[in-house]
Amino acid sequence: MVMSLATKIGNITIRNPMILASGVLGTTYSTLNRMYEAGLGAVITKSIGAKSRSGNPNPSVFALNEIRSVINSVGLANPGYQIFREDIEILMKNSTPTIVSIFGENKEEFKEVLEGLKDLPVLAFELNFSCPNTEMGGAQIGTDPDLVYKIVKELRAKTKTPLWVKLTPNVSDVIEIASAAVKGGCDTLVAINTLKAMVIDIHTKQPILGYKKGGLSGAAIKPVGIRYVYDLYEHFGDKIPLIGVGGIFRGEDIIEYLLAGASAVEIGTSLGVAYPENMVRFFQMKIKKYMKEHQFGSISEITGGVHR
Amino acid sequence: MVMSLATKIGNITIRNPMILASGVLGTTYSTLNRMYEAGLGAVITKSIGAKSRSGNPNPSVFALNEIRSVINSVGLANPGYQIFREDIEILMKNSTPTIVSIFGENKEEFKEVLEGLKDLPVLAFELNFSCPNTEMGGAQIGTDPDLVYKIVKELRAKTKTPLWVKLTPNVSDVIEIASAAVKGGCDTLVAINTLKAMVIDIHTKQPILGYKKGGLSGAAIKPVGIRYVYDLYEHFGDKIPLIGVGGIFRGEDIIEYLLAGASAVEIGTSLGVAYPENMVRFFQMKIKKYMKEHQFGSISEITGGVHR
Amino acid sequence: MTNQTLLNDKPIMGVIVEKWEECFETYGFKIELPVKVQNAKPGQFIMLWVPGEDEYPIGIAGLKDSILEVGIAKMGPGTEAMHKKEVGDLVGIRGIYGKPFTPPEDVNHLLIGGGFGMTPLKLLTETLMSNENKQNIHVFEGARSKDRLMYLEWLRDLHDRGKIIFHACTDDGSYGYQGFPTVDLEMFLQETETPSVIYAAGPEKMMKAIFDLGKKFANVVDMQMSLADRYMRCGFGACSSCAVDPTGWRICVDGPIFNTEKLEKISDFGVYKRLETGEKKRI
Amino acid sequence: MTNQTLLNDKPIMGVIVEKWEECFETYGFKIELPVKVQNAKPGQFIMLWVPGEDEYPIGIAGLKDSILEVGIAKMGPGTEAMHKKEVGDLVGIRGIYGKPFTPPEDVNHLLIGGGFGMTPLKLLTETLMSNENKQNIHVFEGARSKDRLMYLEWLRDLHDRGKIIFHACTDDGSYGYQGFPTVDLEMFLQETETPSVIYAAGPEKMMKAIFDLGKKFANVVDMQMSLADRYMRCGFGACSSCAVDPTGWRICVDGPIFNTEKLEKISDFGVYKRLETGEKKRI
Ligand SMILES: Cc1cc2nc3c(=O)[nH]c(=O)nc-3n(C[C@H](O)[C@H](O)[C@H](O)COP(=O)(O)OP(=O)(O)OC[C@H]3O[C@@H](n4cnc5c(N)ncnc54)[C@H](O)[C@@H]3O)c2cc1C
Ligand SMILES: Cc1cc2nc3c(=O)[nH]c(=O)nc-3n(C[C@H](O)[C@H](O)[C@H](O)COP(=O)(O)OP(=O)(O)OC[C@H]3O[C@@H](n4cnc5c(N)ncnc54)[C@H](O)[C@@H]3O)c2cc1C
Ligand SMILES: Cc1cc2nc3c(=O)[nH]c(=O)nc-3n(C[C@H](O)[C@H](O)[C@H](O)COP(=O)(O)O)c2cc1C
Ligand SMILES: Cc1cc2nc3c(=O)[nH]c(=O)nc-3n(C[C@H](O)[C@H](O)[C@H](O)COP(=O)(O)O)c2cc1C
Ligand code: FES
Ligand code: FES
Repeated sequence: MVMSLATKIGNITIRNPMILASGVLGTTYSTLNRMYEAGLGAVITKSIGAKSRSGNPNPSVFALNEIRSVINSVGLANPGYQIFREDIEILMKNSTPTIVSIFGENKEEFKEVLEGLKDLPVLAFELNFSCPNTEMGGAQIGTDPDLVYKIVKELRAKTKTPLWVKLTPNVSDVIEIASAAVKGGCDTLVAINTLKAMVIDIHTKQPILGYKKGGLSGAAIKPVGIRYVYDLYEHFGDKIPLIGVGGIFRGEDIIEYLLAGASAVEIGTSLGVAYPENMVRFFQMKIKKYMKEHQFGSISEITGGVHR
Repeated sequence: MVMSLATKIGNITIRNPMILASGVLGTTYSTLNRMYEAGLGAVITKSIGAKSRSGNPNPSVFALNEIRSVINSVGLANPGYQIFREDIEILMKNSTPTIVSIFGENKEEFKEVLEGLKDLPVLAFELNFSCPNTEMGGAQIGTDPDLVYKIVKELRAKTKTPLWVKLTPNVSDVIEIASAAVKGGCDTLVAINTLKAMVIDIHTKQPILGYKKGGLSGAAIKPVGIRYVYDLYEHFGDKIPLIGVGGIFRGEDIIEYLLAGASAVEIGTSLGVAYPENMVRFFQMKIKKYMKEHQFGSISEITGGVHR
Repeated sequence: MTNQTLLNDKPIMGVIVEKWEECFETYGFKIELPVKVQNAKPGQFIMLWVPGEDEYPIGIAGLKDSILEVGIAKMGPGTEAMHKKEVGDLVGIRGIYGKPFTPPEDVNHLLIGGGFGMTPLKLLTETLMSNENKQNIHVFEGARSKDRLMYLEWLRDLHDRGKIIFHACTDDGSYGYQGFPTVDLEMFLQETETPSVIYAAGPEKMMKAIFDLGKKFANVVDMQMSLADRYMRCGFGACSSCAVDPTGWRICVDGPIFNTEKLEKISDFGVYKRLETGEKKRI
Repeated sequence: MTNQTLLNDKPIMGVIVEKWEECFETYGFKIELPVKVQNAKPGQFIMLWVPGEDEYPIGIAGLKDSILEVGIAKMGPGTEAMHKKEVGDLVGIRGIYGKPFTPPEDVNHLLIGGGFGMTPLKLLTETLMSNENKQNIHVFEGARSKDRLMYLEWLRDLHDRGKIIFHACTDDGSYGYQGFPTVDLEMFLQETETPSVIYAAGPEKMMKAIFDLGKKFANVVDMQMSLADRYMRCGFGACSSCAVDPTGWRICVDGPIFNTEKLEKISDFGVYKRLETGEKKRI
């Protein structure tokens, strides 16, 4: 039996369904290249905005070992698109399949970043409407369906490059937000970003994170991510490709997301370790083993399997 | 130094801040009595509705060992208030400080249950607006501020017994919902109920829960619960008492919730073990040790400590 | 097979490697698990997930390394769904849950049961045979008719080989004597001089009758009964679906095996049980 | 003290049990942790949380059971906040992170550093002394002036007792010879016949100079340098703030110690580093 790990996400095809999630190992062209060479299907940059930002004060990332998770409040530290362009250009020269994650404080900033980078042959732009670690005029953009619709629609008019929308799990009704994004013309839905969270040190009676509040990623959020992808697939079926993110620590977790409805997955926390290359290898081995055992010839046959 | 574990929640005083969370060990008068005798400050019944419900098919509760958590889709199985009244009466005879958790598919059902039980000298009614395991006309009541306001207001007019509102974390803006509850006249806010979640078995390609979808409780959700209590205290200050719930596995976790702003905590998953009496003893020992070390004379001195 | 053991976790998928008709509407299954199952003791149970159908508690009838034996009697849709499973099919296992039988030394071991209650008694029989003087193991089994006697051949064979004494009876007299297993039990208790322990598993009504009988005999030093005729959801103590009054003990973790001292305190034993709604139902 | 070891987890709170002025604007601290800290090796580091203020990477200068020694040089608000901490105060520790120095056998050990780079070199000195022929340990330290030489008394004493050979220098000649530590290092390398390993920790510019120098000598069999002059957030490999070009190695997990072979591949070594925004900055 012929077996291929390649997967189609809308018009894009990547060599396997494993994508580096934004913000983990994605600050420089060099880590992105490294992770692609490690065997991932594609890589996503750290979210890039209009201006240079130092992010939030430290502590801004630490592990919660007992629940195999991480809390972070990096807060979109980035050099701004003009400077980061240099890193992207190196990636393009290297033919690294790269998705650029972009964010803005408002519609204008999103537009500025997109305009500034849209000539580059990147695989897609992932719109980060969902970072819980900054205050942009109060709530996050990703909780407001109107705003989501408007931003996607305007960006859509400006580029043919696929637009992915990354959803936050911190909403009452993800279908409402997702529908707004789809209506605006996005190509792919990505779920989920981190869960709003916080950790307090009881000895000093202080929040540990410099920003006080943060976002939870890692194994703790996997059952939540699976639920979001399942709900989205239940609603949209195969009308729009889905990408699952959250708590992938094993090949089995990737399969779980695919069965729930994802065409690909993004992996963050579990690659933020000393030997990410080994992790990628284990993931790949496990996916192959599963496909062989269950006689799947392609990833698309697994996608949404639990709904059938 | 005199040290007291007693805590005031509005007009109510209980002997210590540990309350049994609804749905865990709360199906019968006998487990509720047992847990009070184990040393808790008060106990909350399983959520009780207007009619008898068998809940969702099994599997409906299982552990996720790696993240010290549980997923459940019990779905408000209960005998209806008319039958459960008998169990409450035994609790009242035993002077067990009992909070009755009530739910309804709509305002009328909430009213019916309250009317049917309000003559009993219970400590409070906890309004469960937040169970993710049933479909009540689509979304959960707890995501709709108008509905929350109206229900609380009507119930408020019918009883002097304190009304607690249990909030769901599956919302875009918890302050909006909480404000509606406060405006309606509730006495105490309780956060959080379970997170929307799901687990799929990749071998059989089936959701494991009989209801497919469920709610996540346990250690995985503690950083989320802390964040909610912190955000609520940040907004309401000491204007309304808060109760923290979610992932308490140790005395330290209780302190963390108190510092975040809680006047008491509810404990579920970690008491659903073979020896809950031991857990309660460990919790109590740890709280006392902490109070001694930090020279706290009362729980109220700890409450909200991280905001000072 | 990994080195993992069976923890309280989501179901671990096992594959059915053997299936046989044990008796009328009752099938035996051997299920191979991808993990080692250590230290399962008679009276403990697992939660069996029939994917897409149901999950319920099932006693452990036997265990060797990673192969689990269960016996499943048809009761309703959930057990029927399992009866349709064939060799090669996957089922989910959670556990091991519950407190086991705790047989003391130097006593008559009187095992009495009926229906699916025989499954933990099978493992108990095996365990006792490997530890104790065989002459002292008595198994009393009752059923409506011969074709409903579980493990009949196995028990008869042990009896013939002098390893246990098997007392069988049926309502219709089609095998053993006609009547209830309590008849032979009472007779035996009247005759024996040795201290005896009764281990019972079966319908709660029957266990209550045995309990009342046993209390009349001074030489019955303990009774250990499996309260397995009750509704369970979680199996590990979280939901309290299986709680008994007035103690608040949960059958899944404080039992399912309770001894005389504890049974005395369970006022609903043989009187009522709780349905899945929490409502009481007379037994 | 529990039996736990220091894991990659949220900060564990330790109490400052000793504080001393080590040299100009540099304090030494001993911090007692509630857990055992096992297997910390020279070159590894921890993340130090000054509650409510900042968190940053700090090298391990010493370690005995649950007592950690660090040396902190004033650089900005974060290190200043630590300088204000007193005995009895609590600070948070995460770690142990990073790859250590890996000294081979039978070579000259040439430790060279300046500023806070001396902290890992202190632990390395101790480790080497307990394992190797003392005659082969040379420590080269440079600073602006005598009052800025870290561990001066300790190193001088070791030198006097013949345990190491200490080569000190200052910019202003207030102690040792006037000039850079590379002067003495070069002299030593010209004279020695034995294979030598250079261990360097300090400002990256200085390390680059040492690296270029070392490459000229065939008897320098390896150079191991601590790239500790870079920005870090997580310390365990997640954020890539500390990554170097073009390899994508992260200093926190793939380093901070890199050997000659690796340093050759790091094109930004001594050229530029990334700021907290990710922007490049010339060194
Ligand atoms: C500790 C324990 C050990 C058991 N061991 C065995 C065994 O080894 N072999 C065996 O055949 N049976 C055993 N049972 C009983 C078995 O769990 C039920 O027969 C089974 O759940 C019936 O499900 P059903 O869908 O076929 O029947 P249903 O039609 O759903 O119900 C029929 C009856 O089965 C019982 N039942 C239903 N669901 C449950 C549930 N979730 N938990 C407990 N009881 C339930 C109720 O009394 C109900 O009235 C055991 C039960 C317990 C509590
Ligand atoms: C692996 C490693 C080991 C270190 N060991 C020691 C040590 O043992 N003793 C010691 O005194 N110092 C050590 N440092 C340096 C120390 O982390 C910085 O001096 C400290 O972070 C400065 O913080 P600040 O707020 O005082 O200064 P700031 O004013 O914030 O910054 C001054 C300079 O310090 C550096 N810096 C600031 N924040 C960080 C950060 N989060 N991570 C890394 N560098 C930063 C930058 O180069 C910056 O330009 C080490 C650094 C690394 C990477
Ligand atoms: C340190 C860190 C930084 C992150 N930064 C970003 C970011 O800049 N943009 C973004 O969209 N998501 C960011 N995320 C979220 C991840 O992309 C991902 O959605 C989330 O971590 C869940 O996946 P995981 O459990 O595999 O990590 C970050 C996560 C972590 C842990
Ligand atoms: C098995 C189970 C049943 C539950 N049933 C209810 C319920 O009926 N009503 C309710 O308000 N919360 C219910 N909950 C939620 C808990 O009360 C609590 O909010 C949640 O589990 C988080 O706390 P924990 O992490 O300490 O368990 C249930 C939780 C579990 C695990
Ligand atoms: S089955 Fe849930 S407590 Fe026993
Ligand atoms: S500091 Fe985060 S990867 Fe090194």
